[in-house]
Amino acid sequence: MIPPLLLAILLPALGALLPWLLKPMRPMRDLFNILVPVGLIAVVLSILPSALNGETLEFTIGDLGSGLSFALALTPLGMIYALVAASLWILNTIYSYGYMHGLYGKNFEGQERYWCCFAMAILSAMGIAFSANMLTLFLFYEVMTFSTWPLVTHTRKPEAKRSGRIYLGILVGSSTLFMLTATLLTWVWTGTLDFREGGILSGSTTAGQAAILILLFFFGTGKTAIFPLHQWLPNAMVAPTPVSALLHAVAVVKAGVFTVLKISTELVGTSVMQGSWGAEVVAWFAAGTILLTSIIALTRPELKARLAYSTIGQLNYIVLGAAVAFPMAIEGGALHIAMHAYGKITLFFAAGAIYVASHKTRVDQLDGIGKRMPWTMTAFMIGSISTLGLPPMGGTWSKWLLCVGMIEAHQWAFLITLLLSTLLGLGYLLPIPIRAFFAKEKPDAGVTGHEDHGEAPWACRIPLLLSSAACLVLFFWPGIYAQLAKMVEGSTS
Amino acid sequence: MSDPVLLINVLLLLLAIGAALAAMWTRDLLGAVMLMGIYSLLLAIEWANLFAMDVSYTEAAVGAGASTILLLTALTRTGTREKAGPNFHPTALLTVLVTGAVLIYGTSDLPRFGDPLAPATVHVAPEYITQTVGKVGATEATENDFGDHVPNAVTAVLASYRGYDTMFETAVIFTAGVCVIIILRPLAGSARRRTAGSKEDA
Amino acid sequence: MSESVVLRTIGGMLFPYILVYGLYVQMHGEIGPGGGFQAGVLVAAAFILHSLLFGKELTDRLLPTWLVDLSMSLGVLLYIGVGIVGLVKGSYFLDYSVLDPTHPAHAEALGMTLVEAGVGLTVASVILTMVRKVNGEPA
Amino acid sequence: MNSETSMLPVLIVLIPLVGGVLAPIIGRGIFGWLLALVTTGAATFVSGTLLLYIHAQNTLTPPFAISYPLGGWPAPHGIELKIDLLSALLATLVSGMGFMVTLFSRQGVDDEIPADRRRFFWSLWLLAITGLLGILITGDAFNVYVLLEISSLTIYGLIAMGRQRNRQALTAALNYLVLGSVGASFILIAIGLLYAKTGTLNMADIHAKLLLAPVDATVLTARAFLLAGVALKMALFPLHLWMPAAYSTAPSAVAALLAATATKVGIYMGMRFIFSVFAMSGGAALSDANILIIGICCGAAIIFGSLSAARQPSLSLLLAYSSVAQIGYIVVGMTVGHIDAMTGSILHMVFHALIKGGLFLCAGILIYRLGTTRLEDLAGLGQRMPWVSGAIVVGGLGMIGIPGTAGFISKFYLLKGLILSGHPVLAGLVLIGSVLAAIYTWRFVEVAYLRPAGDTPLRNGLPFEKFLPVLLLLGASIYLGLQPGAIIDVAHDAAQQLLGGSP
Amino acid sequence: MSLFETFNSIAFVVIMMLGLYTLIARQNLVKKTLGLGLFQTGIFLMYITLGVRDGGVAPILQEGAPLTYTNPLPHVLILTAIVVSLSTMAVALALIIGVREEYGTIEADEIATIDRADAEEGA
Repeated sequence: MIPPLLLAILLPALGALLPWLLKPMRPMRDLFNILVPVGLIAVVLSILPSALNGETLEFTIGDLGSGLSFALALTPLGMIYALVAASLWILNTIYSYGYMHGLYGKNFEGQERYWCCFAMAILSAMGIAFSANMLTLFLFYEVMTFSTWPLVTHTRKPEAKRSGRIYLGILVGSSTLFMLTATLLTWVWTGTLDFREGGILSGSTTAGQAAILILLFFFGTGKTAIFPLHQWLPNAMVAPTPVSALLHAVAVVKAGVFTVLKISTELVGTSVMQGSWGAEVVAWFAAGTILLTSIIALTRPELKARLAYSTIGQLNYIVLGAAVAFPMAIEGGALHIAMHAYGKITLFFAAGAIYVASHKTRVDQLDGIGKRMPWTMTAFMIGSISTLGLPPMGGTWSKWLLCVGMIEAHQWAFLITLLLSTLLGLGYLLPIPIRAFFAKEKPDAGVTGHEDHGEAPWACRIPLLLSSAACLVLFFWPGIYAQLAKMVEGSTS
Repeated sequence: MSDPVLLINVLLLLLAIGAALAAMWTRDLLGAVMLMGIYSLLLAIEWANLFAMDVSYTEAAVGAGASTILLLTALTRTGTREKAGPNFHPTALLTVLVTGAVLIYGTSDLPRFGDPLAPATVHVAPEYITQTVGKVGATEATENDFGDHVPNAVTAVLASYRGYDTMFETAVIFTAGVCVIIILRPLAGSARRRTAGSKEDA
Repeated sequence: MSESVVLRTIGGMLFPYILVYGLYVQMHGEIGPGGGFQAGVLVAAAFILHSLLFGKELTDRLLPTWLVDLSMSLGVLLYIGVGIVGLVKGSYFLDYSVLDPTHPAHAEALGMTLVEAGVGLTVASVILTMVRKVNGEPA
Repeated sequence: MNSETSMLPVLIVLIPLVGGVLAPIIGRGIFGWLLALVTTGAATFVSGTLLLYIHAQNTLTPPFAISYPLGGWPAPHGIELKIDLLSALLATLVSGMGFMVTLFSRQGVDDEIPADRRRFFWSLWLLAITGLLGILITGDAFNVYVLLEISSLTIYGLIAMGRQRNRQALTAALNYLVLGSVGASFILIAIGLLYAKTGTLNMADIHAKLLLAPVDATVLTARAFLLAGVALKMALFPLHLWMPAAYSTAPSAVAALLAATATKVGIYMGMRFIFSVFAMSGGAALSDANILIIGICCGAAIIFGSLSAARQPSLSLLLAYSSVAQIGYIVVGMTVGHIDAMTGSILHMVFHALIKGGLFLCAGILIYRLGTTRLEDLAGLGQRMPWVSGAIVVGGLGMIGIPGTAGFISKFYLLKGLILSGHPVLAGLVLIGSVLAAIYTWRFVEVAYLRPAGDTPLRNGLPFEKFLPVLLLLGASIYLGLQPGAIIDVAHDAAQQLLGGSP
Repeated sequence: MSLFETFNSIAFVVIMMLGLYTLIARQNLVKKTLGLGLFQTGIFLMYITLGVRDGGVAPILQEGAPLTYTNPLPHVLILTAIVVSLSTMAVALALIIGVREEYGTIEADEIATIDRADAEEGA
């Protein structure tokens, strides 16, 4: 009997191999492309009860001697991330069929690479979610970086190449120069790298050392796209939309914010975080990033770019929560991982669906498109409301908790930042669906050749309907996620 | 150390250095090779003067003999003139000066020439000369390892005490042979080629 | 191939003596200066002289290339072989004293003679080969 | 030591030596390859056995080292073989790599070496391995010099065989010969000076005598000359000039063998002499001034090597320059003389040998199938040779040192040691080096995966026994990246022995 | 007297440096080889000098007479070193001949220019 934690990593590994092994028999392969994610969800759900009971399953992959090891362990926070990743993987897979087949045909070029890297990304997401120590986390963090590069550069156009360079440059550079250094210093100063409730720094490092570590860790996690490391994310928009969805909702960016939450709660420890000037600096950077990107988003005509900048802002809500590190803020951040994921993936699915159906990419082209694509635009509406954190969508709760956390910490400036960014969000997101439904369609706006288009293919529509439904459901029954987030908070205080 | 030995020593070395200087100076490779041969002969005498008989033999056989023959043969295929060029080479001079200075500094603490108490003379060498090393785990000390069959201490050290070195020395020369075989292509009608070579060099 | 009759006659007379002297240096190694290496060079020199005077063809018939190549290896093998005897006799590698358990000291001398012979064989054949190859003769 | 294992030490060198001498006689046709395969395999087995034995003994009664008096003459009068953990580990590595590359290179040799030379080629091949192994296990300073010359001469010859493909091989070999001989002569001078001060050639004995005598001009000069000579041999910046040309023009099999073993042995000599011969009482082997100088050289090697690797026109040259940088890592770790740094640099020696060996084998496959390794001819290699280019990427990740590959483990220990011994700057250089490594690796990746496939015709298929060693080596680098416990253990003990100062 | 006694040290340094200088300064490959050889003979002189002992005679033992002998060990080492230098020179000459065949010259600088030209045309 394979331990479930290991299984959660082996299944995606299988999913990464099968595309190559089943190359000759595509029907079989497509079947497994669906079956493997389903299996993964089953596995993750099977661990869910023990997570809710606060049990910690553990499994050691490899022992490095002198107290170091590659090991897996189950924690509530990890459970949130794993659940999000697993549940959205299946949606994203279905969507990929609709999108890629819709655009590049049934037998699109480099599909083995596409599916393989996709699975690898999920594999590393699982690894990050269940990593028992900083070393393991770093391992899967890097695996994720390298395994998503081929997705970003999938089109192999010059601009894809350029974005690929920026992507690798920022992510590898920051992680190697800062995160690795911080990991080493932690090991040298504390003698361990294992995640522990309440952190491992308290007592064994001076305030100065702690501050340095916090700075190195937070700015070493380039995947949170905190300013000035945010450039890779808008650039990565050259990738096909399912990949953007994967990057911005499911795996990559969530890996970043998950990492900082993990570090703040179980490596540095909230008690140390709250007192440290390092955390203060990070928080201010995060707040700055939120405002900056919200403003940039307003000015961006391309839909995907706008979504990308909104993502950066949303991510830094979580970074802010992790940096402030008051119980409510942490809980809100943890919850926001899930809530933002469902909201944002809906938006990307919608954007992709619009592109497949009408080849429209700019916001100003979308006037009145709601009549042609009612399903898609409804979903878009739901997604944007949830992303903004307004009732009656799931995003409300996480946003609310974050605000409470700021109040708890008496960080009025940050509270105002959150509210202000919400207002800006109203400005750059909501108009799109509203104009789509109520504005009149411009005759010349459309892309020639796709004037009278209908809805996107079902393979595109079903996932985005499901995800938008999730946003709605999560408002009324935040259930499991809320419970897990609560446990995360409980473990901190 | 007796004066005549020292005097001869100095004279020989001066002559040798002169020969070497000339050999390095000239641009005529044939001449250079010849001068190196003379230099080797002088060294051979110097070795004999310093009581290194085997080295003297070898120097005569190799330095003056084998390597000269090799060089001359090689010159017939490479040409015997060296291209004219500047004799002064700053980087070379710098390197040489630095290295030389370090070496001189290093030799400043060497034991005196012929010092009977020098470590090299008192530590390992005596047992080589009396040939009373004795095998590993030998119960009683032998009065002579070779039963006086091997009066030449050099051969004793060469072939027995440090026989492992000599085995690899043989392997080295073997290696060199194989290298020469593997590198050099046989060329058709070498005689004709040789004359042609010397013609274009003249 | 030298044209001068005088040279060839004198050289022809000299040739065996050089060989014998080489052999002497080889054998005499234990007692006086000399040994395998010097002897090898002398022998090689003798054959080089021979080929200079009477032409390569004759020398090649005397010492075909395959033979020289073979003796190159054989010399080293002889050396190693003597060493291995010590190994198989349960002693250390290159321990000659086991060659003759009754008189270990004598055996030492015998072993040294043998390895010197190996050195001489290799050196002679290698130097001959070198000169031949550098001279551009086929392998 | 019990009687079964008693003859093993000398067998390590004896087997390949006999093979090398026999090769010209019996090595015609396929037999040369078989002979090389058998001998290297046997040598690997022997040294592996010794490694296990010594490790076991060392855990019982540290520090443990085998001493084997050749000819039955006790040291210091006779020459002794002295095998400790480091020697055994590297001997296993060298012979094992020799076996792998031999397994790889049958068609390669048929491809690149004219038929009438092959038996001599195999002879040189085995003699080179003999020399390298001999250096690793001997306990006698002068013996090191002789064996060094054997390995060097053979390597010159082997490199020169590249003239079939590229006449530059001859000049490369000649440059290496001149520089290498100067380096060896420097070592010879150093040994002479040491002999003058101590009257002995046995390393342990020299060390004992040096501890008694005061450190004077002669000893310092000896150390300077020794370091210079060794630096030439291990191609440490700025004395690396011979290396890239030699690696890129030599026959592919030879390049792989050199990259995997030769420089490592050079580094071993450095370690051995610094820590087992020159180490002052109290372990302080190098003065801060030395560390500063060597540290600067290593830093320059890392930065310069990686940067120029990113600018090379061909994969072979890229790999060669990356070796320059990697040697910087290893030497930096050894220099500071901290246990973790030493562990890291020993690990890096082993891992880099595996990874770089595998990569050069891939380059060999490219030469065998495409006839070139120039990057623009490799466009779209991802489609044309998915397996080979995949292997190259894996190797590249190993050189960057991303976690999960062996390269990460060694770098991790290296960094820890550098930080703990108070050299954060050097640690920073190592980190920057990894980023630069990512740059030059990605140059290949972009060429292979983002460019449309080129039209250079493939000359041959991909023979299994050519790809098998690549799989094994790079597979090992991944496996050791995830399960490094055992080898870390060995390397740590070896480092302890070395810093303890037992030759 | 003291000059006489330190003379050898100076002599071998001079010889080595003479060889080293030629090795670096001269472009002709054969000349470089000669320089290398000279450099090595300087080392030989150093070793032999180490073996010398006041009143010592050649280490060929004679019955009875209690003589002092010079140290045989350096002689042995130098015998080996001479062999090595001969081997090195032979290999070097072989390489030089090969270079001459391929490049038509044995001057290092000319060869370097030819190689650079090759690199430019991408051979």
